[in-house]
Amino acid sequence: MPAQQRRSGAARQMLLAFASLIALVIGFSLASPNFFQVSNIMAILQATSVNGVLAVGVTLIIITGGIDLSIGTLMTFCAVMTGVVLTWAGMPLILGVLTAIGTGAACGLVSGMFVARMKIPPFIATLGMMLMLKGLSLIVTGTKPIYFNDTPGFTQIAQGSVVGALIPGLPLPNGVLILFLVAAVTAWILGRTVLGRYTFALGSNEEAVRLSGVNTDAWKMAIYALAGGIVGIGGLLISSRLNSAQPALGLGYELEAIAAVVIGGTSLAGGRGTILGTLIGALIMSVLTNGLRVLSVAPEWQTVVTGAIIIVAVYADQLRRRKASQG
Amino acid sequence: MPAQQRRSGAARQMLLAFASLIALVIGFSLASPNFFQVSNIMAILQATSVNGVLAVGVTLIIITGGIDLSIGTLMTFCAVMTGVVLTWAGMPLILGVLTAIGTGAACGLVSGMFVARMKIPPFIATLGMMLMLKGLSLIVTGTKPIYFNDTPGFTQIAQGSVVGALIPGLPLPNGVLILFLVAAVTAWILGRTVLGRYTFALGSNEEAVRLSGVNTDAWKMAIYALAGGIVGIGGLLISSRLNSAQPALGLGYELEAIAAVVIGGTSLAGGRGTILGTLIGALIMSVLTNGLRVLSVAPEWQTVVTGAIIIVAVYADQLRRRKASQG
Amino acid sequence: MSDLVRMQGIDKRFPGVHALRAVDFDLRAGEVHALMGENGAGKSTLMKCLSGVYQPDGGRILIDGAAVALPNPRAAQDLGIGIIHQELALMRDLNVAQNIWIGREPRLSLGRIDEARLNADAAAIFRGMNVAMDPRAPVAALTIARQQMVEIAKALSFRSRVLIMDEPTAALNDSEIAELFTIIRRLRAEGVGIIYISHKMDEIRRIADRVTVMRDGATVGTVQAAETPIAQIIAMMVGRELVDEPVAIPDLSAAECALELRGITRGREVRDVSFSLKRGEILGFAGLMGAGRTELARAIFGAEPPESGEIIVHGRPVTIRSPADAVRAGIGYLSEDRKHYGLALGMDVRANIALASLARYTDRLGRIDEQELAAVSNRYIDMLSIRTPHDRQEVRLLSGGNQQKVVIAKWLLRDCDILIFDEPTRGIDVGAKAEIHRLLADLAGQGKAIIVISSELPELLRLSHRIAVMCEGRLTGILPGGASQERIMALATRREGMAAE
Amino acid sequence: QDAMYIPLISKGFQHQFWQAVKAGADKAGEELGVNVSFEGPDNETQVDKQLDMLAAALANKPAAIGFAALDSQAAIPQLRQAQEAGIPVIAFDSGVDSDIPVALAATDNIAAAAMAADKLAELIGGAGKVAVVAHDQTSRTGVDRRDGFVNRMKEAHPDVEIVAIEYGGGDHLKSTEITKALLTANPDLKGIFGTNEGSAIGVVNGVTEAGASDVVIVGYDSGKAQTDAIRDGRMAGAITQNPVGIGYETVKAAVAAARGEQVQASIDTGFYWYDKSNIDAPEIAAVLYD
Ligand SMILES: Nc1ncnc2c1ncn2[C@@H]1O[C@H](COP(=O)(O)OP(=O)(O)OP(=O)(O)O)[C@@H](O)[C@H]1O
Ligand SMILES: Nc1ncnc2c1ncn2[C@@H]1O[C@H](COP(=O)(O)OP(=O)(O)OP(=O)(O)O)[C@@H](O)[C@H]1O
Ligand SMILES: [Mg+2]
Ligand SMILES: [Mg+2]
Repeated sequence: MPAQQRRSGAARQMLLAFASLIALVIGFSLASPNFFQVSNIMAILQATSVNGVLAVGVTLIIITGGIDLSIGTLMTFCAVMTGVVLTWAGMPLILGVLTAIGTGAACGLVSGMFVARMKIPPFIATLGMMLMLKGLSLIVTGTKPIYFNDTPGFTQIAQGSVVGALIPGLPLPNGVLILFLVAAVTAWILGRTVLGRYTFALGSNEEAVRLSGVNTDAWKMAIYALAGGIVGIGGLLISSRLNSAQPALGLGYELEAIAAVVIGGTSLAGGRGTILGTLIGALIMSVLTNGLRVLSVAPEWQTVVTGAIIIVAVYADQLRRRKASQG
Repeated sequence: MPAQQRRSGAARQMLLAFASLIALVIGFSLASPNFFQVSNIMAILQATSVNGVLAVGVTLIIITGGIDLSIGTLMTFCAVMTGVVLTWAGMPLILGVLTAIGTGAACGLVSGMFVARMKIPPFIATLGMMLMLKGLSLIVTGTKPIYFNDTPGFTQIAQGSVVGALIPGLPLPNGVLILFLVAAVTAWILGRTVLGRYTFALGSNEEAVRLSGVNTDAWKMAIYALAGGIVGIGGLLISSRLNSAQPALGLGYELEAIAAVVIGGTSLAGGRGTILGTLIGALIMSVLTNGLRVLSVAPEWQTVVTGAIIIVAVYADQLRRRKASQG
Repeated sequence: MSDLVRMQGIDKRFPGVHALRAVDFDLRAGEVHALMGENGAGKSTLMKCLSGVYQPDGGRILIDGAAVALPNPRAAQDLGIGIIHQELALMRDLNVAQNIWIGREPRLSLGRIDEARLNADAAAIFRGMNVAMDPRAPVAALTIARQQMVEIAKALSFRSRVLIMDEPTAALNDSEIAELFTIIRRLRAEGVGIIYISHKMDEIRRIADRVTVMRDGATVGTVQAAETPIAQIIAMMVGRELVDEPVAIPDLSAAECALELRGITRGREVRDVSFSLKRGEILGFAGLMGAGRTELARAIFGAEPPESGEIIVHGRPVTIRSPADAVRAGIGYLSEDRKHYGLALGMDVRANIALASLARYTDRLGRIDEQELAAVSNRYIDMLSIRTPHDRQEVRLLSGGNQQKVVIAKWLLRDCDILIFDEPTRGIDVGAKAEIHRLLADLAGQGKAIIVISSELPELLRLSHRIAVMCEGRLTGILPGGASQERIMALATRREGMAAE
Repeated sequence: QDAMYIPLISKGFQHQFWQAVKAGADKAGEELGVNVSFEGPDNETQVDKQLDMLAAALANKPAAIGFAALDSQAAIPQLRQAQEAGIPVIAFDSGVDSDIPVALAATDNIAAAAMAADKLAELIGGAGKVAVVAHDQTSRTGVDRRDGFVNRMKEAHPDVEIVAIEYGGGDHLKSTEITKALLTANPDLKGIFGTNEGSAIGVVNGVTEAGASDVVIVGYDSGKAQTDAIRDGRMAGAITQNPVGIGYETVKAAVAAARGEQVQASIDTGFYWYDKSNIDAPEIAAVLYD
């Protein structure tokens, strides 16, 4: 049965995509007995949550053939605005959540407008946004962190564990749950909805889409706004983890998120990519960082080894795919 | 006469490309009497030298459709190796210069091999290189800076002024002279030689070049090596300015250099770009930073304004080009 | 005459496709050997094996009687095998001369390129081809037809002993084809062996010595061109006889006006064009290369909105600033450049067919009804006999002609009232072409208004109810269907200065 | 029996200052026969990276932990986790808003910067324009040193005007460019304070490149470039902390706490002003590092 064969082939394919990740996990488990333990696995997942959410957001933009350098500082700006609403204005928690997502979506829309309407290359448009948002976060907060001590339950957003309450012994932090939720919804949007279809189509051949009578500008702006909203969730997660909005944070997070996306097999040229791949990419990065730390590798060697393993992991993936496309 | 017309049209075009830069200079000159003075202009040029050289190097790679995230840390690694050769081994100056360029070229070649032979996406290959080189600089130096106190004349490389000795009143630092030299030679390579031709061709349609029987892999590696060598010159300049090789420096310089390239009108999609544009882009960035500081704008507002002006400058350029292509 | 090339038992598989099954083919020096077959028969694949792009899974290739290995394009070039690929393989950011000599630049010292000689050599080739072309023009600014000219010039520059031409004339019009044939005859006289692929049947008679027909990845047979009736070749290709139906011009005097243009102007390419089109009418557009037909179509469609003039759809003036406006007004446009303007090559057949009509298959949550889409796209795959393993195959893996059919399917599915087809049958085989002609006639029968731009006069004559002719951006006249070729050519060459006379 | 394992989670590791802390920690580790590891994020904004490091350190079940908090609150949940697991925490360099750490080994950055203000005011004759090239706008040390300097100036030296505060991220080259721009904007600048090693060296470079040799420079921390600049007079003097002492005392306290001994809650490792006159004095030479 060709359909079934295709399906099982896809499953094998998917499993193989995990190969680098699994190899890393096995390697570290053998090297240190402290690595493969529930608490450490939870720590790794928790460490993935913020970067993972950012990476999921930027995956959308990269699939359109764009790039977003502003996600790191946008995350911070969303956290800051949440702090303003919750701590300074004393609003209820739910409004804080909406502020984070709304701020992200609004800023994403602005980036999208720069790119789609004003035809500014995404690299420049989002570089400008990155700088503006970085400055704005410092201006709004007066360069001091905003703490969420007056909002009970705020730290529960990322640090609590709904799963742990239901299944004792599996203290999965809510932050990770939210990451999986965001990833699942985004994957659904990409795979099943018009928005997702246009995301791929824009990255594949924008001019052909425009000449099909699609209002490409509007769709592109929608995609940037959606990505911004997801980054807003990232801002919520990080401020919940730190119980504060740190205005100087954020620079450099964009590179890490983009790296996770590319390690996950999404092409910077646009047109192809998966959320699952991005998740795996983000996990590879966290496992690597955590594992090397657990092994107490000297920090300067950690960077060297991380660099080398990233290259090897992507190379292995490359070989696997080349074989798959031939066989 | 059509030929003449074309020439004068090109000249006008070129002048217009400077428009954003000139507008900035005029604006700052009006805003502060301290801005447009020989010493400050020299300071701006000097501030452009390192970033300018890096940007020229990475322009080559971006024209091939690639990207290089390792230039910042590679610059540092070249500086470190120069320190090893000059200060630790006590070799003569000229060997230090060769070491800087040679180290850069060798590392560039390795990146090129990752990209061309192993088909690792440039983003990942150079991200890996960036991390590895960052760690290596720390390891080689034992995280301590290497000083060039024992190499007389080393600081003259960037800080001396051959021009100033010949023409009093024009204290153009050697670093700037070197930047112009590097830019001129690179522009010549791009415009007149086979290597330059293949740089554009690879970025335009690599598969077509390959189908034409060109050994694309070898040429790509050569281009990455050349870019690496240029980055090595950047390493020489920065260590001469600081009279030391600072092993922890370098991260973040790549983004600034890439930004200069893109502001200068080179497309990240590859196939088109000019060295002159890159120089203008780098100058726009330095003028902006210097001008805002001279105006004593608050640092957090400096970032905001920088972001906004970058977007506006590129947008203005965009409009100009669109008009030019229509008229 | 000895065999220059002999390919024996060539086999090639792609995932899900057995593209070549033990194909035999031979070429002699000093002959033009036509390779024919339906879309997806395996012609291009066979030629890619011969030019070192693909490695065959089985069989062998002999040059001058000796078995050779062709691991890469360079090896083939070194053996004197040159190829013009079906899909243009140009570097769009480089200029014409740079494209032609890529990899073989004349060098001075220090790795410098002798730019003057490069340009002079390129200019010489174009002179030999009798084509006016500025060697310094950037390729991205050229129309498809002129890009094709560059490809031909590039192939000629190799001075190969074996020259493969994979649909070189798909984008050319009659006078350019005539020029190309002059070149081919000259090369043949010089002893070059030429493999010629085309879907234009009339060309076979004019140029080919022998014809080899392929079907479903296998050779059907090789015949002498001069002795074999075209009908027989077609029968070999499609496995049945085709009958040409002459155009029946319907009486449209009562039909309402679907589209009217008044004084549409855009730059120098489209100047003051006015005409009207009725429901149920097929209006053909003839003209020489660069006459401005494509520009006119793009202006109507809003791809590059007109600077002045009025567009009236179904009696109501509409403003069209973008393709989205045009599609909303019920206008569809099939571009002549499928690769750049028609297809999302990395996406699958189904997604491409649905690209213009997604809204119709989407619920309020934005979910796409994949099941419905699968059914619809399979219907079009059957209707246009698109050769693809399944509707989830990436379009870039289809043969050129099948890609073209996917674009057609996209616009058929969109169901516009007014359809503009720019070179709709480019690269499409005879059988499918007849199918598409019937389809266009049917669409007109259902009351749609259709504009067909084609560089093939016979096609226009077979299809059009009226024929509009353009020259240098102006509409020089509209002739009734079935007008003589002479009258069309007269209008197509009536320049502005002459018009004043 | 396995040697005790004590990880130190610092604010950084690439800078000279942190390397000196590490040297002190390693020295104590050797003397006391314990395994010490030392780690910190790339820059002082990466609060969450530090938390991840803390998590990884806890996974290794250490005997005690040394922690230099980037944010006074963010790490409290993790520290509580350590407390529950019976792992004592020693804070160093900066404390946290919690009583979990059993000790804090640190320098009073505010007082140290105030001393720099006094010295600079004295050196320029009690009046004139000065500027600050700080290394960070938000990190604890950056803020404390800036504020310590600025507030002291305002209180004790009303005739000294602080015309600008710029931030160079501790990057030598950026601080150089900033200094040159400062000198352009304020040709009558009399003195500049650089708040860490990179900033101070940048100021020296900038002043040298601009040829403004009469500008008085006061620095912070040590390192060869700074001691050289002080020796040849390009820099008037600098504040140094005792980073080696911080590292040493942290590990010492950690070992004691892990053994269940009582430890002193506040360990002030002190700071010193040094200039040409006392740079070779034994008590100063002991706290300087190259
Ligand atoms: N790289 C590839 N991967 C998968 N299938 C391929 C690939 N290249 C070609 N095919 C398939 O091989 C078959 C033969 O294609 P080919 O391009 O040789 O046809 P063709 O005879 O040249 O057709 P046309 O007249 O339309 O150009 C087609 O079914 C096509 O889909
Ligand atoms: N001989 C030529 N010289 C220069 N430019 C040309 C030439 N032929 C075509 N062009 C370009 O083509 C454009 C108009 O061609 P257009 O594609 O609209 O014509 P067409 O009638 O559709 O011809 P084609 O058969 O090539 O598609 C003009 O913008 C012009 O720049
Ligand atoms: Mg073909
Ligand atoms: Mg046309």
